Amino acid sequence: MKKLINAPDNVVTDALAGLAAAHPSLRVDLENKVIVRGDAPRPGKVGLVSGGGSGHEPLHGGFVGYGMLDAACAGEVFTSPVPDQMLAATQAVNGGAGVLHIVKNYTGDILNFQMAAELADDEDIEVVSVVVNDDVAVQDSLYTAGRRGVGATVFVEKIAGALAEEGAPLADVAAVAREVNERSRSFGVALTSCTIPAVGKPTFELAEAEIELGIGIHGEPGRERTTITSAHDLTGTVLDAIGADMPLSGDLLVMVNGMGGTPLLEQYILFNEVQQYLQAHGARVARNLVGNYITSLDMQGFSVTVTQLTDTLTRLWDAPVDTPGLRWGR
Amino acid sequence: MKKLINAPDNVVTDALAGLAAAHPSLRVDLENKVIVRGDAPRPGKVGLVSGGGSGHEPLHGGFVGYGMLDAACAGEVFTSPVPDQMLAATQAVNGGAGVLHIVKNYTGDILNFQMAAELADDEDIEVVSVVVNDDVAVQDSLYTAGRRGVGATVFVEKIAGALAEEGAPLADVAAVAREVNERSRSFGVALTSCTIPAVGKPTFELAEAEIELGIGIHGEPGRERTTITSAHDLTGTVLDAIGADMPLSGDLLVMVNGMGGTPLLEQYILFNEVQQYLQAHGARVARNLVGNYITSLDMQGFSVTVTQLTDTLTRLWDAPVDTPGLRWGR
Amino acid sequence: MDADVFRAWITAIAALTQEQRDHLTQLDAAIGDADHGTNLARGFAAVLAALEADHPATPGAVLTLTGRTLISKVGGASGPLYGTAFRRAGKSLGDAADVDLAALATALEAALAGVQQLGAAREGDKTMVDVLAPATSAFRKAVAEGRPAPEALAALAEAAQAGAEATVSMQALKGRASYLGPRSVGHEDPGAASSALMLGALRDTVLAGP
Amino acid sequence: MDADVFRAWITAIAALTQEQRDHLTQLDAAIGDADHGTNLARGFAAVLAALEADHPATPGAVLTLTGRTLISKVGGASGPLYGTAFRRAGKSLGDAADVDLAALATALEAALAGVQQLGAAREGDKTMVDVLAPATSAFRKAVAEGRPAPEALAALAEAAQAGAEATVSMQALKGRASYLGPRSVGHEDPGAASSALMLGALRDTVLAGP
Ligand SMILES: Nc1ncnc2c1ncn2[C@@H]1O[C@H](COP(=O)(O)OP(=O)(O)O)[C@@H](O)[C@H]1O
Ligand SMILES: Nc1ncnc2c1ncn2[C@@H]1O[C@H](COP(=O)(O)OP(=O)(O)O)[C@@H](O)[C@H]1O
Ligand SMILES: [Mg+2]
Ligand SMILES: [Mg+2]
Ligand SMILES: [Mg+2]
Ligand SMILES: [Mg+2]
Repeated sequence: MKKLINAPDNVVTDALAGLAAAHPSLRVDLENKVIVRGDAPRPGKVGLVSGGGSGHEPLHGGFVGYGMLDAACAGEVFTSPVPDQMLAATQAVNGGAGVLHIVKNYTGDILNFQMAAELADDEDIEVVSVVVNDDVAVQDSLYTAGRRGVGATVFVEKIAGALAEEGAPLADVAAVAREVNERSRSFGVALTSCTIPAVGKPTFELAEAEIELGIGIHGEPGRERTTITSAHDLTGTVLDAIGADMPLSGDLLVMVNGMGGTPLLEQYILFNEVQQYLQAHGARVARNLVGNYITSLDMQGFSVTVTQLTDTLTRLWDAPVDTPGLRWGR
Repeated sequence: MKKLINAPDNVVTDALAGLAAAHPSLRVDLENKVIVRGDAPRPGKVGLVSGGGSGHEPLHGGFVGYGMLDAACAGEVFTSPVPDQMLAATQAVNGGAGVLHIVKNYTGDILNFQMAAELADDEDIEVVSVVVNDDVAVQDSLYTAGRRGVGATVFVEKIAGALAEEGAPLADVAAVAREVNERSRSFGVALTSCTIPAVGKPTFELAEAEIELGIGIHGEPGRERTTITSAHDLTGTVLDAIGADMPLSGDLLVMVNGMGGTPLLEQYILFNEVQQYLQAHGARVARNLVGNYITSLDMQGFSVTVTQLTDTLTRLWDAPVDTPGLRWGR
Repeated sequence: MDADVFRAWITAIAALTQEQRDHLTQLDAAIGDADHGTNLARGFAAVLAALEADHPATPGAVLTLTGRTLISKVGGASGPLYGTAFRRAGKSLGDAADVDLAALATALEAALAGVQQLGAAREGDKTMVDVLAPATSAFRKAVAEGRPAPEALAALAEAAQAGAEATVSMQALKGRASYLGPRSVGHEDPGAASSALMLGALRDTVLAGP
Repeated sequence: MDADVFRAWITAIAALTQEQRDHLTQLDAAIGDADHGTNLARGFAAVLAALEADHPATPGAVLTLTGRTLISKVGGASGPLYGTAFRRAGKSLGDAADVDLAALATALEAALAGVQQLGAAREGDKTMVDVLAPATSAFRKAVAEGRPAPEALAALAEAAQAGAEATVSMQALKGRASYLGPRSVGHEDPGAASSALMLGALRDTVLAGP
């Protein structure tokens, strides 16, 4: 394993120190591994807190700032943070209007955020949790852990953050977060495995020309292994899977996301195919993101996330945002 | 080779089609492989044109837009564009105030831009060329091709673009571009080789734990091969090399750039080390960029670029910019 | 069994999670995200430090501190689950200075209940529950039948081991492995494996005696 | 030598660059950026298309069109350099319908001058000049001595081959390879190799006759 690190056990704190140095407008608590907006808590504003395992940068810490998250907690690589961190973040952003927890649907994240919510409740901080579960690669079911939360998390954080910035109450912010999640679907593909620093070797092995369809952002295996095809065919497979679960029509917000090791050149090639597929299916890509937004360390691969827009969601998407990872309008 | 493409010969056009689809504010001429600002030519504004081989995305096409480039030409992967493309771009952005060509110092780029400038001259378009050559990994000399142009290109395009946006005349825009280049130095490190789609296998091989110091953005070998060390020591090596060529003092603009396959997590770890090194040497990182800005396809590695700021350069750096790859202030 | 016995047990677990760290992580790599060994090694190292810091005097206090520390240091799914298990066990032991087999059985049942309440996993879902449930009831049965400590603890550890092995053929319905559906069959569940390690360590520690 | 001969020469070069594409690219990978073979293959394919499109009638027109096409299709360093070489050669042949050895020697000298004017490389810098210069002067000398075509063209091709091989031991002072400094020694220069291919093809084409 060749990595640009000091020691596997220090990657998260070292990276957070770098984030703090690069973005003085953020407050980074290295002890609790919590990234907070410089001006938090904002009295009367609903606080948005998310977090999860590290290794998905810029998610979540890179989305803290005006119009998006108020705080993020960073766990160890691919391991959800602990309740203490989440409580510290919740306290730091509580402006009296309550706090929204945006939780990706993984057992670890669910359980730890649940405990954190109880701790916050003990301190009379009103907390509502919204669970993101947009990954169609996983069959949903009442009896399983259900679908994984992936790309839609970026959209939920941006759109709910915009509404909170407008001063909306906690119930409305939670409602729009749920709405975005319900209107979003994602599917990921891996060309190579990621390598977790503490493990030192790839999580899985793929043969030359072999790819994993439905890969998870932690390198969890997906639907099946198959042989790589053209960007055109691969995009078709991905969008067929998404379309089988949600009608692809009307105005869409679409993200082509790089997993961390895939060049932007290839991501634009993929986006071209996605745009043509959706156009051919009578939908319109009204808004888009192309780049590395929710990654899996050094994995080569991509994911596509599609959200059915409404006029309100489009307006909130267009609203100004100023974070290390997403910025426009100011 | 596993790549997310349709065919090696189509990567550049397919990616440009994707860029066009993702950014309707840009005009993309797929025939000439030229990306132009939607509102070009702007009467009375100096036009900024750059370009080079593809595979370095977001450079250059991703830096076309308000406050930065007016047009970029995309060559084949790692091959400079041809004079016809450069002429087409020059014509497209000529608003009567002349056109600046920003050229990275590679024989191919120099020769083709030189021919393009002659062709433009035939059409009475005033063209001034500025050559970027900031890579300290290469020994400079009158008798060689000289230093390579790398990371400083991003700074030159941003700062000269800001001055042009203010309506400054061609001579001043060229002067500030030269000033940024003269005040900038870069050094790159590769952990792995890139793989050129048309070639199908890595350009070079590095053993486990072996790295290339002074790598070029086309995978050109650099100063020497050595064994990977910690992010701390590696950053020391890189900044020692830069410091040996330019005093590291005062207010600095610093970029930690990912080569395309290196996770943001590691880039922030590197930036943390860079910041501490410079602070310890009595300099101040007044402005920074951390991310993939001038890449080498899927190469794992990084480069550091340092620019000595002046009040004017800082003001121009802070000025609003609105491009796919760099955006703030609007 | 006094506080020293339980401290020795936790110390043994800490040593085992360090030693088996890569093995547990590899099990997790096959059907999860390759961090179970790292998580537990990190967590129990923190637990040892905590036990050092404020020397809890009773078995209950030892387990409660262990649980609280795991909850605030491990993260992931196993952090809250094991943390709750140890905390519930500790609470059920109250502040008794010495614990007999029956009390221990009750504590293990409380731990199992805590895990199931939090994680909603049932036997057969391919989780740590597939070790904790059979091991606990085998232990309770042996204790009810008045078997001596060695036999009862052997029953506990053997049922745990069998439970862990049984997860190989199961399809995961809970946790990260459930994303795999049928592809989760054929692999031992990492949490089941770590639970079997812990209960095996309990037997060895108690039998080793002071 | 009429237009057909020169058309045949260019056609032979196009075939060779396709055939040697990977070899030339590998030479470039060692001391450059691994695209020389791709660049030339792409360029000469475009040249063939152009020659098809507007059938140039004279040797000069064939070479001039070849040069212009290379300049507008190849890019990189070799595009302008080879483009200029062929354009200068074409110009020097004027609109003669038939070309003799002396005129050809003059055309090659014009090509070399164009390359050096543009690229400022001197002999010994480890570039295509290290093939074009010795080959051109060997050819001129043979022609001046009144040697028959086969001998003069053999001298041209052999000097070219020797020149290419000589670049192995040189340290690059121009082009991408110069970034390597001493590390550029021990590798054949890709542009020198492609120049030797082109001049070898010239000999073979002319000797093959109509
Ligand atoms: N709902 C649940 N109930 C009981 N045990 C569970 C549940 N979900 C996961 N587990 C256990 O947790 C183990 C995984 O722990 P770990 O890898 O540390 O956490 P994560 O899955 O968050 O990475 C699984 O092997 C399983 O035994
Ligand atoms: N200044 C120069 N003068 C003459 N030939 C040169 C010069 N610079 C480069 N070359 C030739 O060009 C060749 C490289 O061509 P190519 O790989 O197609 O372009 P690039 O270096 O831009 O990728 C070198 O092998 C060398 O022979
Ligand atoms: Mg985990
Ligand atoms: Mg090239
Ligand atoms: Mg795990
Ligand atoms: Mg080359």
